[in-house]
Amino acid sequence: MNFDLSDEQKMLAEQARGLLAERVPFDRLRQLIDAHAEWDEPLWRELGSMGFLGANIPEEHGGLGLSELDLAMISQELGRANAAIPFASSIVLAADAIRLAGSDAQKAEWLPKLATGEVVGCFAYAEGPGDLLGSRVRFDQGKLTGTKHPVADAGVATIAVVQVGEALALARLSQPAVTRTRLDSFDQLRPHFRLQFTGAEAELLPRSGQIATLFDRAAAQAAFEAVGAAEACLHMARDYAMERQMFGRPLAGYQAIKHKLADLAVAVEMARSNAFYAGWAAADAHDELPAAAAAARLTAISAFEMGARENLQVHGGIGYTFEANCHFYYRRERTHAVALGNREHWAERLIANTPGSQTSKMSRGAA
Amino acid sequence: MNFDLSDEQKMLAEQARGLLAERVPFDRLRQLIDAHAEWDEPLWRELGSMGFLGANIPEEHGGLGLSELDLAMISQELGRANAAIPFASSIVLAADAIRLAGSDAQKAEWLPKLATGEVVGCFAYAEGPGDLLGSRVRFDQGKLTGTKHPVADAGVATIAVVQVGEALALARLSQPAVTRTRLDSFDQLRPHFRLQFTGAEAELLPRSGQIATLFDRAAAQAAFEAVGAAEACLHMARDYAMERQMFGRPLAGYQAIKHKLADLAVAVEMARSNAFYAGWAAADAHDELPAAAAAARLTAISAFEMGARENLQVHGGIGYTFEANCHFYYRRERTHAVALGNREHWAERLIANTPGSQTSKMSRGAA
Amino acid sequence: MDFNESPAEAAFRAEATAWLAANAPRHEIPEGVMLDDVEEVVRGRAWQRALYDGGYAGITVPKTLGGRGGTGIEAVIFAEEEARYNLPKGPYIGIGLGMALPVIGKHGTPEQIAAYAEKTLKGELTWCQLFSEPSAGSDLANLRAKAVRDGDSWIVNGQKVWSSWAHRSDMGILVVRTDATVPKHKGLTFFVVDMKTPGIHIRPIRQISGASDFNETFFSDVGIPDANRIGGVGEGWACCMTVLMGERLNQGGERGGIETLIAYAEATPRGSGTALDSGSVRLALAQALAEEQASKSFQARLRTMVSRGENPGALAGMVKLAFARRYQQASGLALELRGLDAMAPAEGDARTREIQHDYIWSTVIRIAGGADEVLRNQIAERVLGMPGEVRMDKDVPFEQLK
Amino acid sequence: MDFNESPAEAAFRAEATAWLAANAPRHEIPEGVMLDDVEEVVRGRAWQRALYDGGYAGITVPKTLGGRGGTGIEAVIFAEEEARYNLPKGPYIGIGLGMALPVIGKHGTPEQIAAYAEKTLKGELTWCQLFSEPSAGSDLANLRAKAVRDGDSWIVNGQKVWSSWAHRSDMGILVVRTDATVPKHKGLTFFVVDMKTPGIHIRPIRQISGASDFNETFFSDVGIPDANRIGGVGEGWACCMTVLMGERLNQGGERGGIETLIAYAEATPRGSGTALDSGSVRLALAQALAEEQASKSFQARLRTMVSRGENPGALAGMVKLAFARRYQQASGLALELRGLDAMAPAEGDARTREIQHDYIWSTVIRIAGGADEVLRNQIAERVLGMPGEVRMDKDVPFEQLK
Repeated sequence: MNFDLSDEQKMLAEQARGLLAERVPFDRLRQLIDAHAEWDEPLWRELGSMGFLGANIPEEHGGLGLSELDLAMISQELGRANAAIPFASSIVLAADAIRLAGSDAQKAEWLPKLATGEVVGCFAYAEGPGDLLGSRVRFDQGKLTGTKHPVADAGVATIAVVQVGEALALARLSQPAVTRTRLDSFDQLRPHFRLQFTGAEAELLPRSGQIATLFDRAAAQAAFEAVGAAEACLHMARDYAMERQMFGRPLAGYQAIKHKLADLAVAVEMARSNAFYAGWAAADAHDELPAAAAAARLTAISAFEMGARENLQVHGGIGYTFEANCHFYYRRERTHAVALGNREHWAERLIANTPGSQTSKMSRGAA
Repeated sequence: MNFDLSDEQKMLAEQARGLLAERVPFDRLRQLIDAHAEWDEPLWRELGSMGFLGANIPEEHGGLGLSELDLAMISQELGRANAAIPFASSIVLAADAIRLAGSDAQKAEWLPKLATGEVVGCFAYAEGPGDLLGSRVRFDQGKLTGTKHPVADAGVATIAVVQVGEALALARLSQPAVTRTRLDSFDQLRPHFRLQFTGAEAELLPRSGQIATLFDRAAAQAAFEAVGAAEACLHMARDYAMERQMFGRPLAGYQAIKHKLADLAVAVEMARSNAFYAGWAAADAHDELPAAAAAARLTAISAFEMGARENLQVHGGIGYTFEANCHFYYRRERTHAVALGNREHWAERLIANTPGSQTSKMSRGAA
Repeated sequence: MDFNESPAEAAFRAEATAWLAANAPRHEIPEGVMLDDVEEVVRGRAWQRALYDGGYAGITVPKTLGGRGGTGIEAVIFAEEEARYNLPKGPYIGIGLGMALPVIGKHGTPEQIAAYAEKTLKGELTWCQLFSEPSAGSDLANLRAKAVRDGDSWIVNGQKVWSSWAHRSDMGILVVRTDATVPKHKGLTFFVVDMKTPGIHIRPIRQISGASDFNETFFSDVGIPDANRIGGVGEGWACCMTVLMGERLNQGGERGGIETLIAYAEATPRGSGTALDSGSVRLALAQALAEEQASKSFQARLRTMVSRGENPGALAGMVKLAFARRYQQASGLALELRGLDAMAPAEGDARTREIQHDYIWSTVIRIAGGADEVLRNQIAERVLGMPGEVRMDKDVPFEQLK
Repeated sequence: MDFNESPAEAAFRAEATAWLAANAPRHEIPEGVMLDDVEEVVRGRAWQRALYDGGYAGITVPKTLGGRGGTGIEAVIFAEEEARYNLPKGPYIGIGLGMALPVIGKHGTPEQIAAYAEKTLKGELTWCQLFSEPSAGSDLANLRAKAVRDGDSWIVNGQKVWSSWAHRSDMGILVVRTDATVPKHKGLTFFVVDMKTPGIHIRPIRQISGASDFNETFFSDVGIPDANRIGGVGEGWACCMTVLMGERLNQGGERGGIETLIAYAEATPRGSGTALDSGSVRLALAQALAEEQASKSFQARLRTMVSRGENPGALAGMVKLAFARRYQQASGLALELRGLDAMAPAEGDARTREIQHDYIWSTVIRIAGGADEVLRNQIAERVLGMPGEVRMDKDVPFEQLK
């Protein structure tokens, strides 16, 4: 048994972290917000040219053919850097959807371009407040009708994978029957859009029943993203507390701060452990993925929530200024907590996939 | 506006507290446990002879005719002392049930004896695990059939008020068609019993529809009991921490302990504030009682739970010994948390009685 | 226990209600209108003048200072009735009445009282607070801005932060270090300063909410006459305590009501029902609501104490501590139960935007006016009598501290 | 990442499985049989002897001490397989192997190793731990029991608490103060003591659970030969650290599994369904289960570190800290969802009684082997590198401390 990342994975993470530290200092994020930018395009191009975007796309489709756990190293570092690129939308969701549910022709057409970043995809599921998956958008005779919102990263996307009931449809966004409206996003570094389809041309991805698996796989990546971000919050808070003097000694010497950050450190390690397991299950143990992904998502949300809130709290008043860096995570965290389904959603999935419970037996019987 | 106890109420509480401090030192509780006693009978007799038991029973029925808020002073002090008497069973539940739902004849027969403590009543509602109110015990042609368990204090009771569907029946326990079996109670100072009725003679209390009100009124008293107990835990923990030296200074000087007890102090004051309001509503504002009682119960459970757990934690290893006094509250607290309905039950009642919500409108429409 | 008002209180409420009905409407800001801050201050001054003329400016302010000399309960009653109108009241008025006036009244000379009290009550002087510094927040006595005596004046240099509305204030209350050779809380002196004095430079702080309600204020060789000194040289700490004690009693609980979140959950579709059908949502919101109710009753208890002349002290911090946590948790939960839509609501969804704002503003509530950790310390020490923190800086001259 | 065992590990597991199948059954304690403690120790010694003869006593104990000299992973594998049988293993064996042997092996003389190691591995010597005192729990170095040199012996006086199974142990590991003129952690010395020495008096502690697993041990002029001293005079603290570090790695997570609580909720009727239909129950139990899964994976990460020879240090305390909280909260929740019946279940309801016991036992888990607060300090200091606590006692001679 070896429950650790491989040396190659550690190296991949380190490489990504180094690059991002250089390209995405916090001032860069402030610039992007001030410019009302939709993304950090140069970063996207660079990651594409270095092969990072295609990490887990099969080699036959122009990717590196690495595992989900390798991809997770990139997710984790993007979370840590709070980078403003459509990685989750395009790679973790759109490309993976095509890979899971698409025809050979669809894969051949889109995966190579998604792998290089030349084409950006987005993934449309919500239809306003409430349920995770929308129920009103229709696909009929090759045409999509209805409204999806919010949809992350739709502004820079060439294609959208659109959830329609149990099915997934693929549409180009440049056609006249598609209207994109940028919404005012709480997370200023992750723009969301309204996508209105008025009889837009689209094609189905032929394999249905893949949505739950797609979300499980995305949940594993999101868990790594959250671990990276929560750890960034932990370190930021620790470093600030070490520096800041309060009543003649470092803030970090006060038990209230020590214990707060110790609890956060535990939450981060718990989230990391579940993320490891979910990443491994995504790559190598598909049967275990539903429970592993649900557990990973629950602990990741808790850790990042605590990290985002308490990091700002430790900073005190300065943490409330735009010049400080706490707010990037404070906003991103809520986005993380609701994208792909909130705690309640994943709690249901975990209970349903827990051996021994009747609920589980029933669900599995029905599945 | 005057949101405080009256001087008379404060004096009543002080009087009860003084008496209990003298009669119920913790060693007395240990004695009772070792003797496997069903109650602290001398204490009961003394409280009866002093009029405490009949505090809120109308004067025409032999009580003092005081208000529910006056009665609450006694509940609070009994909670603080962790006394082993059937006050909640006999006064707060059985006598109040007869008062709310009984006929004039029933009131005249039982209330005077309950007021002096000469007769002890118990109140039977649960029927095993699960729902708050049982649904299987039957009343038919003057006879009770079925099993109620657990029933607190049934061993020393002369009569039981038995919930049967929406109705309440009154039965004497000395008849052959009633079997009492003492169960092994988690709270060693509050014995519980199984009451088996095999065609036992009983009579209905004629006014139906009083059960919810009975529980609301009992919830207000339970909230005061919990406030007394939680405050006892707070003070016990504080005093121990002030005394105990750790690494050369008092344990009470460590921020982890200070903040733990500060949070507990806040919880106690919040619970007290809601208890005040619920006690006042029980006496003077019946319309507001359902929401006030529910809120009081929710904050009381939280405060006592925190108090019972963290008091023992502050004591460290010594807290785990029978010689220390933390365990009385640790066991009593869980009993408090489930008797009269758990948090979920009262959360439902609060939401249903919150102005503005549709749920509330529907419930009130239906009521 | 009696929730009914005493006859005197009821009479006061009737009188206040009538006066407000006659005077408040023409000062109201219409729903949906956003004033710029210059205009808002103009309107605020006018309303304050109307209050003064009506005898309702500074209800608890002693008559000797020009106030009404009323009771705490009367102030609460008036505030409740006043809150029925959308009137221009903000820090530009509140700081003068709630902070400047008490400190000048208690520590000022008769000349100072004459110079400032009535004008402040009339809305002719607006005030800002110049206490906090980048390195002096919870540890206020750690401040570094300093004043050096120069004949009949003091020359002030340094930087202050978190001064609300400083750019629209006539005057500031200021505390600075005048002696670095004594322990830190002993070397402070308190001043009032005319904000138009040369050398004062005000820069808005960009906040994470996007707004800039707060400022940084820089002092470069700013001359302040010694006549503006409040209290003795080196007695600034006591003046600060007067100000901060006044602040503590008026906190918590205005925003973020739980009932609106219950309605929000019920307005959020889920399956064939609403998000309020979820047992976990119901339990969490019910617990928050129960605590909110408790806070209201607790505040009523505190007011009862105040009306008797008792000082609730650190008990008052409990309301704020509980509110701050509940405010962040409940607004965070509301966003979560709403789903992805909460992160980018439709254009007309003002409710979600308000909750987003609450979730951000809650971070300030947890920090300003006594951070969570500071309040817990105060409760442990002052309510429970537990020992103070180990202090490394207490008897050390300020200049020798790191 | 690879959950499959290496060929060597798989081979070891196969070997262990086969050996256990051949040997363990005749040592098993049948389901439902409660042995008295004398009998349990007899059976425990016999099984330990069988392990020794089979080459499985002290799998990670170096061969020089008579152990197997195997890897940490082998120990884990063997423990997993051994746990399939209901064997007599308890503190009477565990303290000897896990505490006495490491400290004697590291700090003892060759003569001491010869005297104790093999006998302990064979189950011929059982051990108890005599560290804690009424005034020395988390602050172990505050202990007061003392030994005074008397020729070739030491005379010990004082009181120890929380010594599991002291009344059935052959030997004890003991730390006492031998010099009160130096700071508190410098004046300690470590001994092994024959528990039959005159002057040792053992009194069971009555616990809140009703059981008496722990003892108080009183020493009245107990003579211990200097040959029983482990390490130098005044080096007792280092010996204690060796013992306690060994303890930390093996904690948490055996009892109170969340899956059984999910089944319990599902077996509790509510309305026309079960308590598991409640959304708040489902959310709370799912979160606990997710954390439990995380702890299992986290322990696998720690074992991986150990198998590489890395020391997880304070990371290991995280598992215990999380477990303690989860264990109390989840067992408390289970009682609550059960309703009043949980407080006095029917006679045959063993499951509820177990959960009651868990709820009580969780208080010990939060305290023993590193209290919550101690573990948080360790994590903050050793994992995050934050400053240590302000120590008033560090350089003060013990006799001058209050």
